Amino acid sequence: MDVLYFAWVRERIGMPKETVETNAATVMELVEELRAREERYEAAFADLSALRVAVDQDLTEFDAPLKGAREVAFFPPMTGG
Amino acid sequence: MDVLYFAWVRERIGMPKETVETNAATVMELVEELRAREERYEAAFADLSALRVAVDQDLTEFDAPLKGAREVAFFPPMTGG
Amino acid sequence: MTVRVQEAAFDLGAEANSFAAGHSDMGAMVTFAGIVRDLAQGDLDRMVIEHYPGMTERALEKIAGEAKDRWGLGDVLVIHRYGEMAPGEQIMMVAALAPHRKDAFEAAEFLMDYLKSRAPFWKKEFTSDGADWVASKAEDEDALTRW
Amino acid sequence: MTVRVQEAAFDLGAEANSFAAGHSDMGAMVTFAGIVRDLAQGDLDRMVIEHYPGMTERALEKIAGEAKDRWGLGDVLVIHRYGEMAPGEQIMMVAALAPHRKDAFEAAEFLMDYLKSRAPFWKKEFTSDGADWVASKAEDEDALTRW
Repeated sequence: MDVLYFAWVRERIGMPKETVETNAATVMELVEELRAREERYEAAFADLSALRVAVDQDLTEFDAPLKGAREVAFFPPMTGG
Repeated sequence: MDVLYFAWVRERIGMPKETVETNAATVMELVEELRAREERYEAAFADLSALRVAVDQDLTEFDAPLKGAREVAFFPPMTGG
Repeated sequence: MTVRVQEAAFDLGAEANSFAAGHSDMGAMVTFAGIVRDLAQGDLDRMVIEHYPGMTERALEKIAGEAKDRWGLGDVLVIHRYGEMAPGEQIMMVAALAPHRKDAFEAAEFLMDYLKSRAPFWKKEFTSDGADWVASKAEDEDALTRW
Repeated sequence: MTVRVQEAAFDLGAEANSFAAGHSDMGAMVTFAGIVRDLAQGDLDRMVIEHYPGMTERALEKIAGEAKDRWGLGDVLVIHRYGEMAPGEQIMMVAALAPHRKDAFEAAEFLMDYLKSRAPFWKKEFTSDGADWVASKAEDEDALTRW
């Protein structure tokens, strides 16, 4: 599964994209797996209320299922316009 | 005093402007004087709720005083924009 | 602050570009353009707009000044034409520059609501059936109550 | 309906003019432009906008389509830039053509409110003090509740 990071999430984790082998059933389970890896992931995911997630390019919630998903993206609230 | 007419008021009265000798104290008194003149004035001023008035280029009401006024204009509700 | 009442057509794009230029402390610009509308698709031959020279400029400057003060606008522009226009032609435009989008939108709507009911313009439509003065709408007068 | 996500600058005036052309059944056009704002007058060196290619276009097309259906728009335009911009440069624009002014204003405000909180763009400001990601505002999320 491709995992993408944007804005300060990308900066904290230190890369824009990685491919992850996971059996996580939900976004939240994926987040827990990433957090357990290294300090920089823990730093990026410390406050989930400051994060947004998209599964296959649709905004969703952290309890969303990952079954069949190809791409998960984590980023801060948007600031376009 | 200059009296101006616009849009269908101008068309009914048949001219855009005239100079009127009057001692009318209010717009309403001027309207009554004009109404008494000829049929076309009566036709133009038949329904005052369909008319607006400006004294010296400021929108006002029919009971407004005319003391010192140089210019009175009658017209239908505006339809710009 | 710019108010122009003119018979000639104007270039909305060029006006918007020069209006926006050089205000780097303003984050939001809203423009509105009114266009001669052919309701019955091809039935409207032309529109003629009459106005009250002198009072028109006075009324528009008052409205523009109120908008500028109330919303702290960086600048405000009002252009309104009179005379003869064909379907599809632009009748008028307003533009407002504000620090934030909410103020720019509100100011532009205020400008339009007041201009519509307080600036002395009258539209006459010429169709195949003849000529008629456009009637004012109760909802236009009602729109003023929110300000 | 047109949605463009691009790095290059755009010409707001030219875009507005070509957008307005040829819709004689639409009486009202509203445009909004977002401009890089230098709050502290000269302190902002540049802004860099990051986005999520693919999702951005998808999100903007969804928002534009919703606005078109809900307000019966004659047409809708969204242009949003990414990459590096200087103070005073235009970041983005939306435009909406509707039969009447109320719908054109509402549609443009809807487009902006949704774009602001639902399209994946992130702004980073570079000042003499360093670089900072622009924080989202609670009021932007709150603005969605009215639609």
